[in-house]
Amino acid sequence: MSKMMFWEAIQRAYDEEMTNDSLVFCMGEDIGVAGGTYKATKGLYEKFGSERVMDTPISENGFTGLGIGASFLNVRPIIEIMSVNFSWLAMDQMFNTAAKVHFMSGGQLKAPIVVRSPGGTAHQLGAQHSARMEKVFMGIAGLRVVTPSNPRQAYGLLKSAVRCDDPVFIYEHELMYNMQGEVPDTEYFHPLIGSEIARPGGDITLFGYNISVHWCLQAAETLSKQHGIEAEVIDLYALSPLDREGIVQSVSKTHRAVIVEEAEPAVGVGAEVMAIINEECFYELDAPPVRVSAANVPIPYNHTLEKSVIPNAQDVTAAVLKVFGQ
Amino acid sequence: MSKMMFWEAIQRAYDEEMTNDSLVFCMGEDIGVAGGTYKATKGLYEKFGSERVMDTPISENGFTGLGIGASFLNVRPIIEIMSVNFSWLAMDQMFNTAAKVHFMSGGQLKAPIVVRSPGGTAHQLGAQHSARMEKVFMGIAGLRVVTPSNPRQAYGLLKSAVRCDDPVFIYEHELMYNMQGEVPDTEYFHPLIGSEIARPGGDITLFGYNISVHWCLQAAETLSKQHGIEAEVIDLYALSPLDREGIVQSVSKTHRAVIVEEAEPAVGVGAEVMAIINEECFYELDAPPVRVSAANVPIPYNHTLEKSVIPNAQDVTAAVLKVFGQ
Amino acid sequence: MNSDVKKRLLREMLFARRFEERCYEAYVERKIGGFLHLYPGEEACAHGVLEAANCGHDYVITSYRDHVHAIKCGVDPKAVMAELFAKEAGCCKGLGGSMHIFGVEHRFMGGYALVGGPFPLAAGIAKGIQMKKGNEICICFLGDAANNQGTFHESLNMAKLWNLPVLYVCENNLYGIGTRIDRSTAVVDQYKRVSSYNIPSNQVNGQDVELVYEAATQAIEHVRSGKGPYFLELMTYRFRGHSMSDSNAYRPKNEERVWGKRDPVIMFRDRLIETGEITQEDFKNMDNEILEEIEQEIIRFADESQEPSMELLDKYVLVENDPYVTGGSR
Amino acid sequence: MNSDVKKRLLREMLFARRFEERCYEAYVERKIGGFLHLYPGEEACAHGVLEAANCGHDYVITSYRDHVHAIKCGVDPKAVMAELFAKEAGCCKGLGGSMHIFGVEHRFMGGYALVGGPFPLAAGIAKGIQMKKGNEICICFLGDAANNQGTFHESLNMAKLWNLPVLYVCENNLYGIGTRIDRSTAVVDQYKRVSSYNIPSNQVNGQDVELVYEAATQAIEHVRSGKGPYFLELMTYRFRGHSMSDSNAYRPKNEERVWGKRDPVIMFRDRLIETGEITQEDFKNMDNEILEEIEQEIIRFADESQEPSMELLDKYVLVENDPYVTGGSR
Ligand SMILES: Cc1ncc(C[n+]2csc(CCOP(=O)(O)OP(=O)(O)O)c2C)c(N)n1
Ligand SMILES: Cc1ncc(C[n+]2csc(CCOP(=O)(O)OP(=O)(O)O)c2C)c(N)n1
Ligand SMILES: [Mg+2]
Ligand SMILES: [Mg+2]
Repeated sequence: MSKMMFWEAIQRAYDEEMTNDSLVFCMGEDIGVAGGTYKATKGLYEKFGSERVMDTPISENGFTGLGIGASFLNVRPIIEIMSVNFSWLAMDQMFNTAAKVHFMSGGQLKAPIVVRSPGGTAHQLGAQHSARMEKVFMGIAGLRVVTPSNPRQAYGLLKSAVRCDDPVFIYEHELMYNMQGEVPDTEYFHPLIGSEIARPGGDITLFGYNISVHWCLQAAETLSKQHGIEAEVIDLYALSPLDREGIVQSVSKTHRAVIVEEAEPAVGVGAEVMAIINEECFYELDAPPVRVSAANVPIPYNHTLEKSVIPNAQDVTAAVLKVFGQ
Repeated sequence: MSKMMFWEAIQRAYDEEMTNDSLVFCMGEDIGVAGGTYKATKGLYEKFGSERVMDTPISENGFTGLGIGASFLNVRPIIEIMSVNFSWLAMDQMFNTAAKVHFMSGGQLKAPIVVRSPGGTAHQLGAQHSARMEKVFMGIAGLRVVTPSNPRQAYGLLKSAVRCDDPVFIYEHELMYNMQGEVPDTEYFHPLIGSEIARPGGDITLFGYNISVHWCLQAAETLSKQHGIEAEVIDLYALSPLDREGIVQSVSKTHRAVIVEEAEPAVGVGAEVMAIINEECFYELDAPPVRVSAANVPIPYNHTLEKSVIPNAQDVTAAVLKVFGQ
Repeated sequence: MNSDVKKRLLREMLFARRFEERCYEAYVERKIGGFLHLYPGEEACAHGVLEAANCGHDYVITSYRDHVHAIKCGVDPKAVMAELFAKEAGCCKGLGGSMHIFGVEHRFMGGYALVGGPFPLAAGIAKGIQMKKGNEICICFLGDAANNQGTFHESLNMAKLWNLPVLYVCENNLYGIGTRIDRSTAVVDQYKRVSSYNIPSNQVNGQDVELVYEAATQAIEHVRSGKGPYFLELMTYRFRGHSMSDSNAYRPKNEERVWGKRDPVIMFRDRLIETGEITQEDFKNMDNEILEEIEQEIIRFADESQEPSMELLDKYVLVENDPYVTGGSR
Repeated sequence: MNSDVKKRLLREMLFARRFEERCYEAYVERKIGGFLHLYPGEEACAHGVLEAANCGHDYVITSYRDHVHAIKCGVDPKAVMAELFAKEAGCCKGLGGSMHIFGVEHRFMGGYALVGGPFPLAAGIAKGIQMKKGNEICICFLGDAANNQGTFHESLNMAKLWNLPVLYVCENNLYGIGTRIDRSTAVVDQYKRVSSYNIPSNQVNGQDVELVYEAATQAIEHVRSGKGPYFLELMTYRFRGHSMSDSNAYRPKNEERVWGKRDPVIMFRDRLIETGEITQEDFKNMDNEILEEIEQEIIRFADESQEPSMELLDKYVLVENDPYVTGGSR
């Protein structure tokens, strides 16, 4: 194990996969000569050249579709969409082609693309650069969606995604690229399904993914130290398909659940986890599950307002205390 | 009251609104000279001319954006996206511009567009023409989403949508354009929020919208006649925002809920209604709420397979009986 | 083109015509469902271009109007018809349908229903060829109206920028459903539009299979020799409505009459009769053979094939048993 | 252009330069957050074009690099700076930020952060003008790299097809963030690309405000007279990084040096000194006045303004109290 930053972990996965297989290539806006907005592709252009590290025109639907077409030949593109806000432009190719071609060709074609994209609310980027769109990717059959909460996952999920024959969307968080964490020294492939217990506990389950795992962990500390409540934190790194079993297992133990998401509440991860709990272990519940979500507004530029609409650890703590009637 | 078909009701709303205000115009592929794929714009080209009834190039993001720009001048476009499957191409303008411009301009600009689009699974149209995307439109702040289940709503919702200052997305069902129904003879504006009790009942609530309302009504008949169960059917014609109050009121009375949706289950209407019930009236429940959804697959071409993946009235009946332990 | 090739081509085109006409009937009989887009009138386009290509080696991709392209690429017409009949013996096991014919073993990469969708896919296939250092090319057939989709612009720019081996063939039949080209498109000569990407182009009569073949031969030579993308515009006309639900009411009868006289099958037949390469009788026999084959072999096969099993549904949503899904190694 | 106008223009351009430089400092001081895209080096573009337009009457729309355009349209620089400082007195009440400056009362229709987003919006504004039978035009400023977005293609086609009164101005600064134009674009002369839409176009030196003014005058005359859209390409260069987080490392120093000598403010100053319209001293005084105004009025105003109230959050998600939401009548 050695410590590295989130972006370094991603860069390592690129480097290893591109070294391992000469048919892996990557593309995106400014990923090559400029090294990538968040440095995730740093040094690759120099090492692998312009044919395999492609700076693309600003043509999101076009280059995503191009990557999908290449993947039909079992060439493996890792497509970066510079910000998830721009992915709206590429949805047509992602959903109309990548998510459906294997099925509609009767199994003849596969579209083993990886699309990586940073999203979430960062530092005052305003309404058009602060989308949290995980839910949009999760609702349509045919696409895997994963989202790393630490460098180890960022590394291992990307590696598995590249080798997996399904189209995989990896949702990263703009605020996390400089986060440090342990990554195995030897090659590691993270599963694309399942969930992880980020912190064990018996009193209540906190479900998070990506950045909200950290809010949950922080809240769990506070709850333990100040309130004697031991929260279990479940890291839902796989958003589609969600880990029904893992969800049920934890809730069957703790009998209480809070789901924490960075997005507006409607038709989101919170709702889906609640639905799964209702379907699978309703009678295990000692209290109604609760979701902690963003306010239902576009993201304001002003810093104070921006912070106020996005949940944080305090909101999670408060929600838990409320569940316990405190 | 007189009977008319669904498409006629829409056409009447167009006609009245375009007659009432010379700044209302409509655009879309083949809506003019050809009269519209589902006849919803029949005769308008002849009556209002090519400046106000515009056949567009196949440029979904472009013409949606064009409509939004026009709406900045308080000109009122009714944009038809020929099939909701193609709306993926226009999501950028709908969500990055229309849903955010009022907010990010500090209230200076409004984007009073109406976008109408037929969706759902029809007759063997295959994987790329059978999307059910209501959930995609419901999750992002700044856009109203409504969906008519009968000609009266189709007429009244379109009229209100045209006059409302918000961007409104109207989701219609491809199978319903020839459905007959009563429409008031006098001008009628349907609310863009709320829900309707399509059938009163005290034993269980069935939530539907658009086509699934009809499956619910059919199931309710069977349940009443064959099982002595009186189901209340709630028509959620407003999908965003959803009618929390209406949902709670009915469930507080019936203590049981089944939500019926045509889409894959993940992060859908079913999940959201269940979340609302959990949040608002969990302790009123006598049984866990249940969702009846499509199978999590792209839509197959084969008729038998196609039908098997989409819910129907029998599935609803079966789900209800299961709730009652039968 | 030698005489044998010409005769084979004529037969293929006639077969395509009869195949499509039979689809029409089968649709009326409700054996075929969904949207059905037929090719009569445009046969010289697919046949002229693909005759010049190396079918089975070169990659081909197109829109929903795809039966004839698939067959010319080598997909068994029985498997195409069975697909239209939604049977398990269909080339996509009954999951695809008319708009989604695939024949990947013949490098027919499919029919797609989103207008403009194949533009970037074709560029991507060409990128794949480039990375594998193959000498294949990718040929993308699409309609005139598709060129107004943003993907056209984005893809052609990238194809040129990266020197990709892709041939774009525009089947310009003057209409996108019911909208005539000049009502949707500022510049109606499509071959002129690609000057924006510095892509060489040509426009030819798409009703004359020999002219198409010649132009395509040049175009393919250009692309295969590593000179990058090429754009070929073929002027053509569809003899039927856009799809089965289309009445064609928007087209002037006179226009239909004029183009009706430019029937690619009849024109080619008459030419071969004129040069003495075939007789009227040969043609008649050929036609009868074809009709017989379609009825006795193809339709029968499709009719008798089984419905796909329900198990198929879960098989192809995601790939089955991929080891990396669980983080394991292969 | 008479001498007074020239002097005013010089002052405006110098003001724009100083305003942007002060933004840079304020960003470093963490008074401004988010993404900040500055305009130094490109001042002659916005000023030349908008001087030729009828600001406050004509509609203007642009990208995230929008402060200077807004100010030239008539938006109070104090309200712009307050917006950047995220204050309630900001033109968007602190909700928008640098990339989203709006001044609708001056018909400045906003800055947008999605590259290519304004192309169709501008065509739509022009459509609105056309429906209202106004004699305004819409002017859309966008960068060179934006032209590779599908919306460019779709919008220009529609603009021509429907003869919309829109002027597209391409500020070609040779880069899209760190990617040089020839690495993203097959045809680097942007004015040539619009031949695909049969739209008239011109390319001029974007560093010379008088040349820009002349070309824009012709272009605007064309559009306003009902002849449809026009495309004007201005060759320019940004003196700073793409945004504050950009090091500019990808640009050859020599290129920066050459373009640095084509400073639009300095060039214009020198010309006016040469013709005797101003003296070096006049310029110095002008500059001092500007610096003083920025510091004492604009920055102070922004600094002293209040934070927006929390109530704003719910106010503009949807329109408040729209009667049709409840089906009522107005
Ligand atoms: C993205 C998208 N928009 C619209 C449609 C509906 N549609 C299907 S075919 C068609 C016309 C296409 O015309 P053209 O490209 O000329 O091809 P043709 O059918 O004439 O061969 C349209 C508008 C679609 N399938 N996909
Ligand atoms: C749809 C979309 N894709 C990508 C980006 C990221 N991005 C912001 S500015 C920019 C470069 C734009 O260059 P250009 O159009 O030449 O304008 P300039 O900044 O040079 O004025 C890119 C890629 C974006 N904001 N939106
Ligand atoms: Mg056509
Ligand atoms: Mg630029």
